This record gives sequence, C-alpha cells and structure tokens, in this order.
Amino acid sequence: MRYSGFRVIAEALTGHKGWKPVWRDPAPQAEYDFVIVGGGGHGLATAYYLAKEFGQARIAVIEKGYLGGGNVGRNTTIIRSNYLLDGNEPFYEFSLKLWEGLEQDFNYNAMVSQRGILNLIHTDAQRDAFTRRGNAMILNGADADLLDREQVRAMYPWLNFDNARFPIKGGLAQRRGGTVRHDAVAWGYARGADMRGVDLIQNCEVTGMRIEQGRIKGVETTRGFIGAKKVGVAVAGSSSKVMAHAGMRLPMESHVLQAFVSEGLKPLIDGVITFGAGHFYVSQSDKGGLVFGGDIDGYNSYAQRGNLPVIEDVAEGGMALMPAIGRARLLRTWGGIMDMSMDGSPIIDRTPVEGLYFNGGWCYGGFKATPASGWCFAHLMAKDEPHKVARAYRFDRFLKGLMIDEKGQGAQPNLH
Amino acid sequence: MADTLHALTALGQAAPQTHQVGPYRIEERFDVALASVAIRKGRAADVTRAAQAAGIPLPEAARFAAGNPYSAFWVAPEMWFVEAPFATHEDIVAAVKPLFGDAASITEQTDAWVRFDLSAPDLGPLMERLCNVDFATAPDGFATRTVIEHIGCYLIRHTAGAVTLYGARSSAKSLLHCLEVTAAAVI
Amino acid sequence: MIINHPILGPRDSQEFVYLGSAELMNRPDGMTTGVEAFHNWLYNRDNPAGEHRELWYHEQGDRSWLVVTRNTVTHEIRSVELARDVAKAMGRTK
Amino acid sequence: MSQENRISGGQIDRSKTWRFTFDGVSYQGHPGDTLASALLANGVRLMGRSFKYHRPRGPLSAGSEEPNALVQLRSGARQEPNTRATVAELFDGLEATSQNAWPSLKFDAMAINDRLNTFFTAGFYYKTFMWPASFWEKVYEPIIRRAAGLGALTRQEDPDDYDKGFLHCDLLVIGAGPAGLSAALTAGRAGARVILADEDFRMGGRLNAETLEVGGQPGADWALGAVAELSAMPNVRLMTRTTVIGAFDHGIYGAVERVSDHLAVPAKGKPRQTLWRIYSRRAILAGGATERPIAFENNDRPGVMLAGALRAYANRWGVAVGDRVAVFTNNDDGLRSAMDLKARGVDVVAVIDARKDGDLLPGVRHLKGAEVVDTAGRLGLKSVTIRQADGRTETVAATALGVSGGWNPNVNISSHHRSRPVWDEGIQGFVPGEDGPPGLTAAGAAAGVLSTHGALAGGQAQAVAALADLGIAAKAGDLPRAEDAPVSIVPKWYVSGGKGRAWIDPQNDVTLKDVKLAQKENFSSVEHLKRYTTLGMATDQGKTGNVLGLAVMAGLTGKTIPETGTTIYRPPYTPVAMGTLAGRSRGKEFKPFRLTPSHKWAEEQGAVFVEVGMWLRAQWLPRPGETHWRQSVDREVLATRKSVGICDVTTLGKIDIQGTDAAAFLDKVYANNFASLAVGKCRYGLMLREDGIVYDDGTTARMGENEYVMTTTTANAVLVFRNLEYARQVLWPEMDVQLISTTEAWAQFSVAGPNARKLLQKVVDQDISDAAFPYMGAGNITVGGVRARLFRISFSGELAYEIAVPTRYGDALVRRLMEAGQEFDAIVYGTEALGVMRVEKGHVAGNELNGQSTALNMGLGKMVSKKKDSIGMVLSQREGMVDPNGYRLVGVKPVDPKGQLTAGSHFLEHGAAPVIENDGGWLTSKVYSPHLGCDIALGYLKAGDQKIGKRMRAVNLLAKTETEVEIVSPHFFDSEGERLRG
Repeated sequence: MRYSGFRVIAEALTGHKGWKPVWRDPAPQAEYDFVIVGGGGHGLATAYYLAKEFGQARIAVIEKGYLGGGNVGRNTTIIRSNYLLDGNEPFYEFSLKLWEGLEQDFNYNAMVSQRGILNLIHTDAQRDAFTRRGNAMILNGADADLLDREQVRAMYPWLNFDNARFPIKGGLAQRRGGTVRHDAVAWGYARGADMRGVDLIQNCEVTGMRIEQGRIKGVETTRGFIGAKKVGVAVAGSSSKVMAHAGMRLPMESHVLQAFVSEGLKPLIDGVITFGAGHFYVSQSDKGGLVFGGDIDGYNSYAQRGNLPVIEDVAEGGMALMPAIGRARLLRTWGGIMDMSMDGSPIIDRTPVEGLYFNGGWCYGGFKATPASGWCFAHLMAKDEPHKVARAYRFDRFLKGLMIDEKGQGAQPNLH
Repeated sequence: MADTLHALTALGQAAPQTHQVGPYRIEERFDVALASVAIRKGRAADVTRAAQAAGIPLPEAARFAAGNPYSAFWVAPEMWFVEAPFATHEDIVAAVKPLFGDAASITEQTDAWVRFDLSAPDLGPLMERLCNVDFATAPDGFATRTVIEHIGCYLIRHTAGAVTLYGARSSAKSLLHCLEVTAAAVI
Repeated sequence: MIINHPILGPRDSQEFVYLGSAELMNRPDGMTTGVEAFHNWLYNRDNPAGEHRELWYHEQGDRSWLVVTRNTVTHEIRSVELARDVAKAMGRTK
Repeated sequence: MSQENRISGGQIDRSKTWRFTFDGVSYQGHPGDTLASALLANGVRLMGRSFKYHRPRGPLSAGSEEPNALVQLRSGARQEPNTRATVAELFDGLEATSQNAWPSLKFDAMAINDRLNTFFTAGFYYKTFMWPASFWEKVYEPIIRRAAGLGALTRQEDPDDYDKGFLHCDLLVIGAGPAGLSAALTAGRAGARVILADEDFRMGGRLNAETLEVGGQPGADWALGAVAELSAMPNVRLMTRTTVIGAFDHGIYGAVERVSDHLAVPAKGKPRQTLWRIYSRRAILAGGATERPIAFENNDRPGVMLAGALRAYANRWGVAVGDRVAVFTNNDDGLRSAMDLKARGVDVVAVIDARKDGDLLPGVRHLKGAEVVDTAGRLGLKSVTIRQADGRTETVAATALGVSGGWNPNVNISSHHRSRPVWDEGIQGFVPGEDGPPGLTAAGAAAGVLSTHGALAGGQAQAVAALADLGIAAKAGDLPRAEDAPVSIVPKWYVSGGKGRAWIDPQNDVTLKDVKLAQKENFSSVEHLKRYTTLGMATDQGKTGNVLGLAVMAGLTGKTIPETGTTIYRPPYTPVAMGTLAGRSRGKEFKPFRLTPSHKWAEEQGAVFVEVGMWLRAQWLPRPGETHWRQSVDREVLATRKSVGICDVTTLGKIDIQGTDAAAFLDKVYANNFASLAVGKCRYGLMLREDGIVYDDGTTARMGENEYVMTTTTANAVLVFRNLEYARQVLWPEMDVQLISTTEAWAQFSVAGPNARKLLQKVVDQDISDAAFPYMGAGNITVGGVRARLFRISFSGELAYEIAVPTRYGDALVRRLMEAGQEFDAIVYGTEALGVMRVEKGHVAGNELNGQSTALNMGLGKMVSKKKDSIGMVLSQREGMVDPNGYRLVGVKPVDPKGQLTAGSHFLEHGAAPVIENDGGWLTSKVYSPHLGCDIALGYLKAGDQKIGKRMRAVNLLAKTETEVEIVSPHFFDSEGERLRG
C-alpha cells in the first residue's frame, strides 16, 4: 500500500477501513540467505537496502523484542554530519545525504527536519578546533558555517549571553543537520523491507550461533534454529552478548545513556543546540517537548536506566545555557544501552567466522548513522567488500594503531 | 635580606573575616599550618613510634584527633593532615620532618586550602543542604572528604555545632558564597 | 549508586571516578610483551551482562582505587576491595 | 455570583477569603483550596483545551494525575506553563491563564482540528506531507509546530532560586495516606529514623477526601492526630509538598519539596523548590491508587470526571461540581461516590452501574447493567445518554458525571528499575512486581489493598518487616478500627457501539478508534501502541489512561491484559522543574571559580580575564591608551623578549612525589628517562596514555634524593594525579611512592627575559648566578626570609625562571617583582603573550596535545625510550603510528608577511582542489609574532618533516580565504636555545 495525502483523505472518507498492517508477522523459515540479527534501525535498514539496492532476497530480520525497541526508539533524534576525522566524515555525510531523500525513498514520513545544528563555542581553543572541523566537513562535501557571538545571539537571543560562567563566543553551524522522528525511521524501514519480502520476526532472541569449520551455518533462537548463508549482527548495546556466541571479545563496553523530554511547550528552540561548556544538547520536537541529553552515566551497564547525578548534571548544563527553562518541567527520562567502543567510532566489518558480519560500536551516535550504516552493512554482506565510506571501520584498526578518536580520549570507552 | 612578604588570606584580605548569617557563623581561619604525613613503605611502626614520641596524633580512618600543638586528621590510607599553629609552625615541614626522619614523606599543605570554621547551635540543617554527609549520625571527631557545590572539601565535625571545612584555596570565594546563600535559605 | 568502601563504608558513587574492567590490572610487561598481546589487553573486553569486576577511584574521598564487583544488569554490588590489595595478591610488584 | 458551587464542610478555612484570577476574571477562594477546587466552586468547569483536537477540557481528577486542567500559572518571568490546576495551591492574588487556545479558551480557532478529526487519526502524519520534500520544513512543519505544544515559556530568566540537599534515613515512607501514616507511626515509635513524604500540602491522603471513620473519628481527624504524634518524634521527619520522583540505585530516592509554590513570591533568600536526594536503607511505597475512567463517546467534556474526584471535591473542598450529578461505575467505590455526594445534598440523578447483579442503592436511581453511551454540552456537560440493561436509551440532564472504572495502584516508583507490575484479577489492576527496587516494598492501595483497614494493616506490617531487616524491633500494635470492604468490580473498559470518539488519553486525544487503527496496522505491542498513537506520552504520562489503553488492545488482540503487558514506568513520578534539578549551579555559579594568587593585583591593573577550565587567568593587561588587545599583547611580548616579563603560572598542576622508588616510578609514568636526573635539576617529561598517544607534558624537578616536584598542564592536573595514583596502587603496588597535590599550595610565577636574573637577584636572598643556578637548575631559596622554590625553566625561550612561594605570599611577590622590576621596565604578561612566545619557540600546548597525537607527530619521537617499560611505550610503536608520512609538527609562515593565518585552516598544495583527498593537515595554533612582524602558526602536516621550505596554501573554507605559506621549522625563535642559557 502506497501512502499519500490522497490516500489519507480517501481512507478518512470511507471510515479508515482500508488500512493494512504495516508489516506481516511471519513464522521463521528454515533457512535464509541473509539473517540480520537485530530489528532496530540499523538492522532494518540493512535488510531494506539488501533487498532494494543490492537485489538480494531470502532475508530475515530477527528481533528479541519488538521492532524499533532499542536505541532507534530511545535517542534524541539528531542527525548531522559534523565530524572531524577522515575515517568518519565521509560516512556521516553519506548518511546525511541518504536522510535527505529517505522519506520519498521508503514512502513514509519520518519527519526529517533539517532545522540546523549549532555547536556552541566558549573558548578560543574550541574555535580553533571547530575551524579545523568545519574545514574538514567542507573538504568532505558537507556544509559548515562558523558563527560569531552576535550571529549566535541573533539566532537564539535568550541563551545566556550576559551572565554566563563560560561565555558564548560563537558556534559551528551545520544547517543541513536537524532531527528526525526516530520511531518512524524504524517503522519506515520495516515497512519498506516487509513490502520487499523481508521476514521481520519479533520476539525471537538469538541464543547461539552454529559455526562449522569456521563458517556460520545459522543461529539458534528462542523460536528454533534458523539457517543462514550469511548472518549480520546489528544489535548495538548488546553486541558483546551476541558476539560472545561466536567466541568473540569486542573492543567495547556497554554503557547507559539517559535521554530526557520536557512537557510540551509552544515553539522555543528551532534547531539543535549543543552546549560547549557542559553536558547538554537540546532540540524541540514537533509536539513541543524539549528533547535533550548529556553524558553517559559512565559505568558498564545493561540496565536501560540511569541515576540521578547525570540527570542533575544535564539540568545544570541546561540551566547554565538557557536560564529561561527553569520553569519548564522534565517529563520523562529513559535509558538506552550504548556500545561504547575504544575510540568512539563504530565497526562495520567481517569477523574471523566466515559469513558472520558485525555492525556495532556506535557509542551514542548511532541514530544519525542509520541509513549509511544499513547501506554499508548491506554492501559488505552482499559484496563481501566494504563500502568506500566505511572502509576505516575495521576491527584491526586498534592493532594497527589507526584509531578514529574524534574526542582524543584514548582506549577508555566511557570518555567517548 | 629583603623585607619579608606580606600575606593575604584566601579571600584576598590582609586579615581573616567572619561572616554571620542568622545563627550561622562562618569564620575564615588563617592561623593554622598544615602538612601531609605519609608513611613510607614498610615504615608504619617507625612512624607510629615517632608520632607518639612527638605527640602527634595519627587517628584511625575518617577521624580527627586534637592535640597540642599538633592535631591531625586522616585523609588516605597511611596518610594524615597534621595541623599546628601557624604562628609557631609556619614552616611546618621543617618542624615535622625531623621527627619522622626518612620513615615518612612530609609535604606542606598550608596554603593549598582555605579553612572555614562553621558554628551554630545546630549545624545539621545547613550541612544537609551542603554535602552528602550524614551529619546527624556522624560522631564528633568525624573527618571526611566531601563535595560542596562542585568543590572538593575536607569536613571535620567537632560537635553538632562546630565544623571545620578545608576547601580548595583558589575557590575560597565561590565556597564562601555557597555557604552564605545556603545558610540564608535555611534560616 | 552506593559503594561500600572497605575503609570508609558506604559512599555515594558520585565521589568516584570509573575506569573500567579490572582486567586492566593485568598489564603485561612492556619489555617482554609484543604489540598484539598488549593491544588485546588494552582494547578487548568481556563486557559481561552480569557480574563485572571493575575499577573505581575515590577521587573525592581517600583516593583509593577499588575493585568493585557489580552486576551490570541489576547494579547490585557484591563486593568491594582495595585495588592495591588485589594487585598485591595478583603478584604485581615494582 | 461568588462560589456558587460551594457547599458546606471540607478542609478549607472559610474565615479567610482570597482573590485570584483566571483569564483575567476575578474569583474568590479560601486557604486549603487548589486552583481547580476554587474554580469549580465558582462554577468554572472549562479550564483547558486538549492537545490535538483543541477540545474543551475541565478537570478529570483532583490530584497529580490530572491530564486536562493545565494552566499557565503566574505571570511575567515566573509564568509556569502546564501547571495542573488540581494540585496548584491557591494563594491570595494568584494569577492563572489558559493555554493552547486562541483567541480565547471559549472560542479556540484551532478547534477546527476537531471538525477534521476523521483525517487526523493516529499516525496520519507518517503517511503524508512527503511531497515535495522541501515543503516539510517550509510549510507543513511550521504549521504543526505552532499548533502543537501546550503552555509557553516567556524566554526570560527564571528569577527564583532552587536548592538541593541530602537526607539519610532508615525508612522512607512515600505517601502519607492511611498506609503511609501507619507505617511511619510503627517505625517512628520503634525509634527508627523515618522520613514521611507526601506530595500534598496536607497529610492524610484519601482520608481527607472521605467520610470514612478511623478509630471512631473522621478519617481526616485521625490523620491529623497521627501527624501530631509523628511531628513530636525527633526521629521522624515529615515532609509535605514533597513528591518522591524516582527510585534510583541502592536506596537513593529523588524528592522535590515545593518550598514556596504556595506563596506569591518566595520569601527573601528562600528557594522556590528543593531537590532532596534521600538515602534510605529501606523504603515503603504507600502512594495510593488512581482511579481510571471508562471509555465512552464524548467522555471528555468538562464536567465528566472521575467519580472519586467528585467525591473529593465535595468532601475535602466543599464543592459540588454540578447541581445534577450522575455516576457511571463498574465497582462499589463508584457507589460510595454517589452516596457521599447524596449525603452532601447533591442531586444524584442516576447511578449507572455496569454490573448486572448486586443490591440497589437506597434513595437514588440505580440502573444495573447500564452504561453511558454519549454526552452532550460543548463547553461543559449538559446531559448524559444512558443505555439501560434492556437496550433502551435515555438522555438525562446532568452537569457532572462521575466515572469509576476501578482503581490502579500507583506502582510507578516500584517499577522504576524496570520491574514489571503483576496483574491482580481481584482489583482488575496491576500491583508491584517482585523484582522492584531492592529495599522497597509497597503497602496499602499502592499494593492493591484498597480498604482503609487493609492500608493501616499493610503499612504497619511492611514497616515491621522492613525494620526487622535492619535489626530494629518494631511492634505491631493495635490498629484503629476502619472499614474493610472487599473490592467488587467487573471489568468494564469501554462502551462498544456508536460512531463517535471515546477518549482514552484525553490530553493527547487518543481515542478508542486510534487504538483500533493501531491494532489494524499491526502496532499491537504496547510499546508500538504507545509510540504510534502517543497514548500515555502526555504530561500525565498516562496515569489515568495507560491501563485502559492496554486493556482495550488486549481485547482487540484476544490476549489477556497481563499477556499484553505494560509500557515502562520512568522517573520522574510527576514532572519536575528544570530549575529544581539544576539547583544553584546556574549563571555564574554554574561551576566554581578558581582564582590565581595574583588575581587581586591583576584586577587592580584592569586585566582582561579568560576562563581556563575553572580558572580565571589574566589574558592580557591593557595599559592606558591601548585600544586593541593586540597592542597589549604585542607590548607584553616585546617587553619580555627585550627585558623581563612576569606571568602567573600557578594554574599548572604540581604534584609532590616522594619515596625511595620515586625515580623508578617516574621512569614508568614518563616516556623519557628520569632515573638519571640529578638532585637540584629539572627535566622536561612527556606522558603517554597506554595507547601511545601523548596526553600531558611538564617539567619535574628533583628536590632531594627521594623527593620530586612534578608539574602538569593546567588542564590535566587532576587526570595526571589520578593516573599516578593508579600506577602506584594498581600497577606497581610494591613501589615506595607517596603522592600529594600541591597545585594550590604554591604561588608560582614565571620570570622571563634577558633581565630575568637581574630582577630576581634583587628579590631573592641567595646567589642565583649562572654558576650557582645553572640552566634547568632547581632548588629551595628564600624571598625576604619566606621559603621559596626556584626552577630555571623556560616556556618562552628566554632566560627564565619559575619562582614559587606559599600561596598567601603570591600577591606580595608579584608586587615585589614589579617594584623591583621598575628599573627594567618589567611587565606582567597574560596567557595571550604566553601563547605567542611558546608558538615562537615551537613548544606544544593544548591545541597540539589534542589526545590524537603521538610524540612522533610532535617531533619528539626520540623522547620515547624503548630501553624501559613506560606507560604507552609498546603501543606507541604500532604500524599506523610510526608511518613516515604521518603528521609532523611544523612551523608555518605566510609568504607575504602581511598574509593572515587562521588556526584550523587546512593545508593544500598549490593547484589542489579543496577535497579531502588533497588534505595535508591543519594549522593547530596561530599567533601574531611581534618579533617576526607577521602571523606565525604551528601545524600538523603529513610528512611535514620532509616539507620544510616548501610553499603550500593554508585554506580556510569557512571564511573562504587562503594564504600562501612557507613550511618552516617549528622553532621560529632562537632555535639553538642560546637565550635560555644566557
């Protein structure tokens, strides 16, 4: 079923009787060519692109809970490609370009809204670093603007310009950055994949991997064994757990990141703002809630919930930057589990097991990567060679000393 | 020899100041010298013996012990901060080091800290807003490190009505500000 | 969270700084260990969903490094030891 | 007419009358009123508009679960959007305005959405607005954004203060209804440290809203007595107006105390609200239960209310919401509401009871097996249409309708650790699961025990059990006599049939049809239902609607309710002001200031300060006549290079390292050799992370056989100290090393320039000639008899020293140096001049120590000794890190001396297109060198060591500028170091 304004009107006038399930609930088949483990954004996008762009069939996505129930449904919805390093920026710019045509591509309004992202500058050294970054972005074909203090003030006059502990000195803007309705991304990919014959199998958890002579044969699940010629794992947050079934230890830790939303408010913040002197980034959803976040809690966790100190830290950053939100109320906090990798950058790579592929280590930047991650993972699985923008995302970069460390924090995942 | 140098308190004044907010008295102290004493490896017995001989108390973990001229509080395993009157012990390392010889590492700490002595009939309502110390059940002589409005401090409870705070000296003004506004909110 | 410090008793985890897995204590000797093994020690982790031995530093406290055994699913803490004692017991020396 | 709906009784103080306004109209109320009770007393039912359809709305409830009656409270900078009128305490002069309605609450233009509702079904927006792509941001979304949202912020700074604190207790009791009071009494009498917190301004919970007796007296009076007894106990802390917002790990609870919200303005110095972190050894959740509605057509009109709320308004606030009241129920509690209202003289026109069986109520029209099928009244309820058991329908005039679909235990906090609540068939509700937060148990209605006796008994029993865990013996005493009625309820979630809309989540306008559509489209897991329809995502987080919604979904899918499950309950329990969570950490107090020892002096000089981490440092010190910062900085640099300059470098970290293994220890933590350092000398050291990247540098001086003073960068002082503790405790625990930070103990000044020695010699008491104090010398000296330390080290490339005195003498020392330096025209220079001189000299600093660069990148590769095992040595040798074509630190000069450089510009070859493949690296730091008369910069350039003398372009694509540059050695100035040794 194709969605359109006409369709909505036609259904409204006929009592909404014609709407169909957005996806089927098929029983797992005995064997597939491709089994994608993980029905989150990345897994669903992988399946969608395998079918649509790489002409593959006999594909299943298996998900231990419900589709889109992982980090794709619990993030702060930001998209951007304002990365610094060569290993990252082309990938994220590719992703941003995919976002720009996504809704028409999968015929689902995910509310891709390029309202702009602004990273605030508070010190001269930050300006130097953002100048370096902005130039790298433009060299990679992305857009970037360096703003001075008055340009920032013109955009957001009610930020704390006059009584700030760390004054705003400017900002690095990426006008093509913005936000996307996160759940709709999962649903759009799921619907698009389902329409192309992909089996989306919910409530199906991987409990083991069948590996014979170094080659993957399929996965053991709570709904029985499912054979596969190729298995791709895209379960960020649970990567270490799932890959342990293949005997692998990964260069990452699982950490909880909290996110926050306020009560609905009339429009206040047009784009995305990140505070440069504390842990706080914010946008406002179309429903009016301020959607914001900060730092991870900082200790290994699979609990999908966080603690009070980070909530306070984020609120402090928010109030320091925006003294006008004192009387806005925090409505809800939640937590997602992040694959925090050793250099803050992801992995999309083969594994020592033939036919087993891995996609993970997204830290807390996975949402914006969804389209490119799916595309590149599909490319890798279909062609057995990395996509050119994801070539750096290898396991062996740590052994070779080719880390992609945007923040310069070294092998300590909770600092990335 | 040139003229001697004149000292300023951590709050930038020639003399320490006292602030009163309702019943809460906040007194800057400028007359206490401070040194860390850390036991060198395998020398615990020597240090204990030397401390006893010199009358320097070395209290157990999380405790302060008063003495004359030396008082001390525990700061870390095998490490104490030793206090003495500044007037007589300005060069406290020179005074203490000979007592321990090479059994301990001694380091001057006097000016690393601003010291505020707080007093009131009951400091409980103030302390529970300042830091995560269960002040009501802490015994007299309790000494701990804590955080007050992002500033690392040592807190010594002498009684329910008398507390010593040692805070980072460079943040003396921020710490005082915090003490004053918090006290004003309690009264 | 509350960490029951072996010397000081229960202390809020806000006073601590987290480092990571206690596997990091097994630092290989740099003069006799090659890049591959050294890299494996520094970068790869068990990252269990369950009991995890991990290093915390009491920065706003007594500056002790601790080995905390904590469940990463429930956050329940089973034991807390001084890292120095653990390191000595492991035979770490100069 | 004033307070036309006020009836007798209630817990309000009629001796005082307060005035307040709503949408500019003045009304009267009394102490003890909420805004909602006072408005209802004045006959005002219409208080808001719904989110999507802008339907007229009045209060549904009498408590914090309220989804409908949201107003903007106060005005000006104190305007507070989305305030629930049902919990806003009245005060004299209160101002409130309606929100999300234009031009007025009674006539809201956006109510057009209600007419178009057939198009605006759940998720319709996912299916349209896609063409053309650019229209989303330009056309569709702006309209949606303007229509959405609820209340508005003023964009002014919140003028109120907020506070925080920490509390500790044996037992935290959450909620002061019968269960909570009983628990607190039991624990208090046993001597335990108890905190009893309740969100209401009056303790007693439901007892205040009931006519039930406890111990032979009215329940509210019994509660007063219990509170009086508790308040006399020194071991019990009673906290009214305090909402426990969340259960966090290990018995830590967050709580918000509304200190001043019941006042027009907080008293001077007092916070508006206080965030308490409560550290409890055990906790009892006694947060009661929330009544839930039944879905039927047009069940959202002002005047349609939860039956228990109607009863509460009558009993507690003396308000009859309507003159003709009907009640629709599926359980006995609804009957109690009807009888209470009748007892207060309210005309109860019908009791519509979904149950077919059971006794009929005396004296009222009690319709068994009946249901409400529709209502009428645009801005407020006028009539109710009833379908009787025999199928006949009848329309009855009514201005209020109480609905009771049963009670949901308030399990929220027990589920904050993601434990799933358990279905209780007897009460048709979820009760707390087994695996809730450790140490937390539930009592009373929160545990699914809905009778007053059950609450009193449960509170007592849970308190006894919790204290027994702690080794505190508490007595289970005699309980006061109270009702113990069993729960009689039949499941009734929605009324079927009909074409109109039946609301489940009234704020977000989620109706029965939306749930059905979601199910049809296979969004049938509860999480999908929530996310697709926005059920339960409004400001009330579904406190009244969620269970209803999932019960409907269960019915549609043929699953049971427990099979269908719930979504996750998340903190906070009720929304919390951002200001409260931030406390005092805002504005200039966001983080503490750190001031240098010369701060006072520099202030007197009119210095311009800059934030360096938490420090404030003098950036430059303008002199009269200087109008541009560059004039000041150039002067400071030139004066230093010509004669002598002074700079406060106290912010650099200082760590005292002692012990017989100190030298060996330094060899571990520094990449270069330290064991060979002689007593009385300093050495520059490079610190690597274990991954081989440089993270800090500084000089370390050997002050004695086993005594060293290490310096670190300002930024990394804390991190280096932490890492040293790690090295000594964890990696090499047998080493004899003791550490202590002395950063703040010493005021340290750099004295640099050709006349540095002459100046210092005037000030210090010892001979510091080159022979007595050679280059890289270190030692203890005195200044006017005050103990001091002197290090002959240089960051500027000049003959330079760093001199340190105890911090209290720092101010005097800078004054002394300036006085003694008059004859040399000595100046004090700030961080800008410091930066200029270090770039001229080619020293790396923060911009080069970026956490991504190796010693090799910095041109310091030879410093990494491979003859010893130091942190980072092994992995610094990985193949990608020793690439001969990798980045190398270079100097950069514009070919045309007038050419301008910008840090962050990238290197491109001549003729190379600005694409990433041609990227050569970037300029890390740029300064204007008054010495060389041009901009100079440092940069990381690929294979830079092979490109000295080469010409390239430094391109800044952000400003669309480029400058032709020459790649030179990073040592622009005195590359042989002759001046250092002068």
